[in-house]
Amino acid sequence: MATEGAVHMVDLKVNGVAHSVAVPARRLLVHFIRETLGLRGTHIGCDTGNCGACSVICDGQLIKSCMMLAVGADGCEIETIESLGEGADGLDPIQEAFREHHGLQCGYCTPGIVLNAKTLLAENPHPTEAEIRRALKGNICRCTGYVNIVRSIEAAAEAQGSVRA
Amino acid sequence: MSTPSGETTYYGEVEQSERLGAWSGKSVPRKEDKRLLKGQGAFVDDLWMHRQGHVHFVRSPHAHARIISIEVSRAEAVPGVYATLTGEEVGELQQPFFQMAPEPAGLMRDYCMAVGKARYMGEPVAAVLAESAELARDAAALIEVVYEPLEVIVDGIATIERQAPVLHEEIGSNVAWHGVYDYGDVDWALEHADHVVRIDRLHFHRFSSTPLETTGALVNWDPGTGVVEFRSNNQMPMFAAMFIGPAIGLGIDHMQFSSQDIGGGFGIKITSYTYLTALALLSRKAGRPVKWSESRWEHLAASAHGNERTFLDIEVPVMSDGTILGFKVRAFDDAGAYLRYEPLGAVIWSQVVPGNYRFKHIRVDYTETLTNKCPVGPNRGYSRLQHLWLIERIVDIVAKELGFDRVALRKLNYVQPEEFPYETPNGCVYDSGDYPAMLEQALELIDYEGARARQLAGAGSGKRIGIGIGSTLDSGTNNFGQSRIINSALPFSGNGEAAVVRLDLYGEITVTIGTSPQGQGHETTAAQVTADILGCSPDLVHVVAGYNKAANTYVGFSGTYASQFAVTGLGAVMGAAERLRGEIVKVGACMLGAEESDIELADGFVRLAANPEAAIPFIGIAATVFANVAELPGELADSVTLNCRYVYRPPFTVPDHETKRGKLTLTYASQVHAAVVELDEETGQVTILDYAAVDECGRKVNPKIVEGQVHGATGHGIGAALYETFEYDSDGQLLNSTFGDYHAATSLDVPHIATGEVECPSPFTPNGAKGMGEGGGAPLSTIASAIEDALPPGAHVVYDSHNNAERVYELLRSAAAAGPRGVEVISR
Amino acid sequence: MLLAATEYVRPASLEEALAALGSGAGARVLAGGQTLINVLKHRAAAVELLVDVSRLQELRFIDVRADGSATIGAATTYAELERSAALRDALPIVCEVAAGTVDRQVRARGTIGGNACFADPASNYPPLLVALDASMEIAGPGGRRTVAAADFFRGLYRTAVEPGELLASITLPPLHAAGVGYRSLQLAADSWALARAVAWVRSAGGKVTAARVVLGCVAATPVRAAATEALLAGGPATAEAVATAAALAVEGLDPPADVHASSSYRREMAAVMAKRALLDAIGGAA
Amino acid sequence: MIVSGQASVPAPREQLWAVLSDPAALAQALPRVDLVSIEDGHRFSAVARPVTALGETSVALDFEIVEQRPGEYVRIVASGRSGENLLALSIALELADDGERTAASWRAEIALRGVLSSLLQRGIGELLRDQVESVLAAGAALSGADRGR
Repeated sequence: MATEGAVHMVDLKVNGVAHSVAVPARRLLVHFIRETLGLRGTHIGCDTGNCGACSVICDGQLIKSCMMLAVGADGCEIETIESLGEGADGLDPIQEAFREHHGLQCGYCTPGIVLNAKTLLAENPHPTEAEIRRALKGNICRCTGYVNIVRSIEAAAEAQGSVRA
Repeated sequence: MSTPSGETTYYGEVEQSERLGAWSGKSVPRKEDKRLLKGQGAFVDDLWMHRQGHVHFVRSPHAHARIISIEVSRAEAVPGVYATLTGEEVGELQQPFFQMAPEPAGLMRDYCMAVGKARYMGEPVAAVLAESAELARDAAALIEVVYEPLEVIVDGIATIERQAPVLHEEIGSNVAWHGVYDYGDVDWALEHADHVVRIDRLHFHRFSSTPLETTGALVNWDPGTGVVEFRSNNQMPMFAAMFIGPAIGLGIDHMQFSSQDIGGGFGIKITSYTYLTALALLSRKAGRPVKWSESRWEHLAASAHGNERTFLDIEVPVMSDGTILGFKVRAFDDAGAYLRYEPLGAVIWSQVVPGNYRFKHIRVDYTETLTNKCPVGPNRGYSRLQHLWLIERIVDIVAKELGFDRVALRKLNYVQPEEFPYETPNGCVYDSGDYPAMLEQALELIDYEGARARQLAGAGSGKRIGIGIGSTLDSGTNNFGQSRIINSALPFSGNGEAAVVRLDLYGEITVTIGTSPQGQGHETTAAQVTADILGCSPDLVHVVAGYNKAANTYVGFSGTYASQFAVTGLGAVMGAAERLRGEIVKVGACMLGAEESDIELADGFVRLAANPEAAIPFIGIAATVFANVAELPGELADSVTLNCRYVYRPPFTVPDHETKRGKLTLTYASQVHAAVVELDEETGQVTILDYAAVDECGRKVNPKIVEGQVHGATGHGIGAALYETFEYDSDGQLLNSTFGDYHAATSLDVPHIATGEVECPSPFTPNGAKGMGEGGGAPLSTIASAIEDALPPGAHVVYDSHNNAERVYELLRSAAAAGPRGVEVISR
Repeated sequence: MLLAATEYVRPASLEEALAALGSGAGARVLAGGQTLINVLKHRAAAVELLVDVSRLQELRFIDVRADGSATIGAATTYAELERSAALRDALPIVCEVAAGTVDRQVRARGTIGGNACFADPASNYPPLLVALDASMEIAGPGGRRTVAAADFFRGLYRTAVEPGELLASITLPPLHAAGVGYRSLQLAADSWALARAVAWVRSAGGKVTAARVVLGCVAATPVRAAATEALLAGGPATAEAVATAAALAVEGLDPPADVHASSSYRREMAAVMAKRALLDAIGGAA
Repeated sequence: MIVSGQASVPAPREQLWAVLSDPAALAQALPRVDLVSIEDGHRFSAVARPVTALGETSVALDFEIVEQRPGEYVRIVASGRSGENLLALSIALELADDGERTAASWRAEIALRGVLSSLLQRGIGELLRDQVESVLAAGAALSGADRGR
């Protein structure tokens, strides 16, 4: 019962950095990211895949890293919140919009929500409020009532648009 | 009739700082945000210590059972398991936690794990410490616990009947507290009223604001120094210390508490001291740091729930012009299995006895009871939202039964703007407000007239439109003396908070506070007021993140809870900043060879008001005092430290135990909400079409942060009103122990919230601000009000604070059934 | 939450996958994992060997034929279904149901085959597959066999897929002129379904020529509302007729109760959903 | 939770009853039983491993036949443990002749305690029904075997 089971070599890229690590089959991707790689921006808020605090981008798609085994991510490209913004201090435009519009309070759900917004705007550069709310459904926030999160994403979309124009 | 108290009706206005303005009142972006947005926040699960072990708790699957035996040998034999801890050991190692209840409930023997008996499903009965969290859980499955199941009681009222199983033999019954709050003369009012409206039963349900970060801690009992370090997300560390210290024989000086970022608290993280105690014992036993992160099911089943309260036999005297004289009610508050912050809830509600109304005659026969359910703890709007929900239900039901317009009835009975400061029947003083103006705004924001038109137009469409109104009071800055009302022997009164503002060697301005924020932006607002007072930009002010006892900046009440930071926290920061300013001016005047009255502080310089060219940067002042002090005259050097501590203390006196009267809170922020909902006649599903929240919290330090608090509290209330509830079956099993069945409101469930504001500065606070953030109660009454408005004639009153589709469906059907409606009117 | 120890293999082909599944009683298919991983986290069931088929191209395809029929690989994700233009033309309802499943993170990983194979009464696809008369192709050591969706769902969390087998693909017949309605009463938007009904209706000249009505959430498996179908067939395609027929759909049903809905409420709501689904279907029928 | 059902079992009543009231035989009839220890004529322990699409759920069970009327009635109580969850079951089976077959009607009270009581609240009744039906089927097979002797 207390055995870890055989370990598997996992080769994957996280935020552009290649890793080749041996992990037990039972290890969830979120624990691999947080504990094995020490990237603490990906959070855990529930144990049923409802809250989305552990959301990361896997091969371009937003997923919940608590609903995937680390071994299952072998060969994948993962992006976590640590990949956004230049260096240790820089904020990317989406992060700027959240700061500007008070789109976060305790900040626990924030990394997942920012990555959600990033993938949403990549797929749909000019989402309506309804589209933003549908996209956010898998990310629970207990602080903001979502109002300023929606506002921040709308602002980020506008900013993006003006850059394009 | 109410006898006016002999005391002065209020504290008298306090002197308010004239320096605030350049930065206070502006929505400056938050200092906290960069690190949080980049995933650089330091939450408790991000912490790590050398040699740490991971903890897994074995929990009782039974709601009520005697523990016959616990066999840990198989678990301890697993390689990588460091130690185990059982309730039996805890019974030896821990003194029962201090109880705030008077006897007999005060005799309760509460421990950090079940000792002898488990009293709610999920109560910890044993713990395993192992090299990995996975291994700890694996080993926990090898622990054999033999239980003898006992009869379970989950009904908060039936539990006090003679035949009910007693949870705590030492108490002898399941009554946690009982008392009668009797103000004015309700019997006289009921006799002389033109109408008496009687409501059989109203029920306020169990729920929790469920912070997204669960409880956790990294605890290390240092064998060398005997100091126990608690790095946790507890949100009221000094309160926790008062419980932990005596329980395990530690002086406050041997407990070090700290936290940086906390992923939401809402009160639920106040009572985590029981877990911190267990972790300390485990750390001492294993001689290692121990780390614990609660799983979501553990959090839902066994952290803390909000208070569930049932109101019986409500009688409301009403005059023919609509004046409501007050009410009479029997309240039963279900505290769950243990009293971990209770029975404070049995008095906290009385901060807002008449709600926003001029009710003069009120009698509340209040009983707090014990059941085989998760212990309750403070939850956003703690103990007041239940009572305020009752009051708003009363106003709506009176309007409907006696045919008054709900808006007009509220305006008639609201405390009027010119009546502030307003003394309530129990001697509390509402500092300021303008409820009619707030109601006007709220109705405008939902287009009240348009909604009424839609309501008529919608008839026969299968969709019924309803308009709801709810008002709430967010009483802030507690007078802990109110605890004497439930137990005259308690040694608590007043309130306060500490802050240190320092000018450091290279001119840095550093602020430390005794608070433990969970998203409220304290670093930002503290920097704003400090910048105003010291004449510099908030960017130059470094506010130390989180709580750290070692910073020596705390008082017994330190923490972040109960809507008080804007008053107590910022009051302390302002006081400390003023002291520092005084020292800077003194030193600057000396160095510039001028009078202190000639000095001004601006842009980080000390300069002559008359000649801004003659200026010394803060670094010049600091460097002189710290490293070049011989330059200063001795008496000046002896009188400055540039390290200024200040404790803000609100002007409270001790309330009276006998009459249950006194000033229980300093400020009264308020909210008026309005909503338009649509009911599906065939399914009972409720859809919110429009929602508005109008907030009044005195002078705002950072309007955006205030608006964020309004949004968040509203989101919690909407979630609780329609989706979030804790339900137990008769076996005491929690049926919502995952986020699958406890449906935390999502972005699709919380509608856009239109906000409005009215500003009525508090005359009682140094910055005119009021504590705020707990308007979470308003949506519960607003949505109940809207549902009732949408129901067909003859329907049963909306009797519960939680209305899921099935309950609304039953209410819709009750109209046709023409059965009892839960209400009657006696008119003379 | 933390999983119990388990083993994992990611086969390179369907053949290898079947070999792995045949290797022992404790082997289970892992596709998107959006249900299975939760089960493992709560240690509600144990799996000795997880056979990860999520990347098998043989199980990941959407093949829409000229006649409007389609075959969908079992490991096709909701996101892929949602985005398939060809499928949207031929069988729009399949895309719409995918688009309304839980949330985008789950849709990125969760698969239609996994949804069918877990056979949870609240799952989105089972009643739809029965209503559309889908055929389920099961691959096993002995080759492939096809089972009608109506016979596929055997009980709570039980399907026709035997140990050692896996669901390979799902084939949906052409809609032709049929209209389909899909209605769910949910705890909250895109959340737990409390009652669900799917209606497939073919009509001509204001008359219903054929109808299939299937209920979800009211029993261990999708329930075919035979009485409703019989009453509708050949009758007028009117709201009145639908209301009368829908009421029959729940006769004799004793749905499970939970904290969100009592048995009787579920039952009544199933009838309401049936009525609404039928009206949608008739409205949508060409 | 109370669950009940009827089944027409292809076995003579006496023989089916013999299986249901004999720990050794009953244990054999349980789905995927691992390990059995017979205490006495009334009590036995087993680890059942019912399999669903979710995987294999291992439940350690202690059974006791608490009540019986030869040929027609038997009541069995069981308490089980699966991981951190507990199970309490009491089932009464009533048998009546149905030509060559036996009409079995049963009524069970089942309580699940622990986190699964929430997760399985919609399913536990159905899961029990499945198990009872497979026990009756296996029981029929066994009594068929008896007949063969």
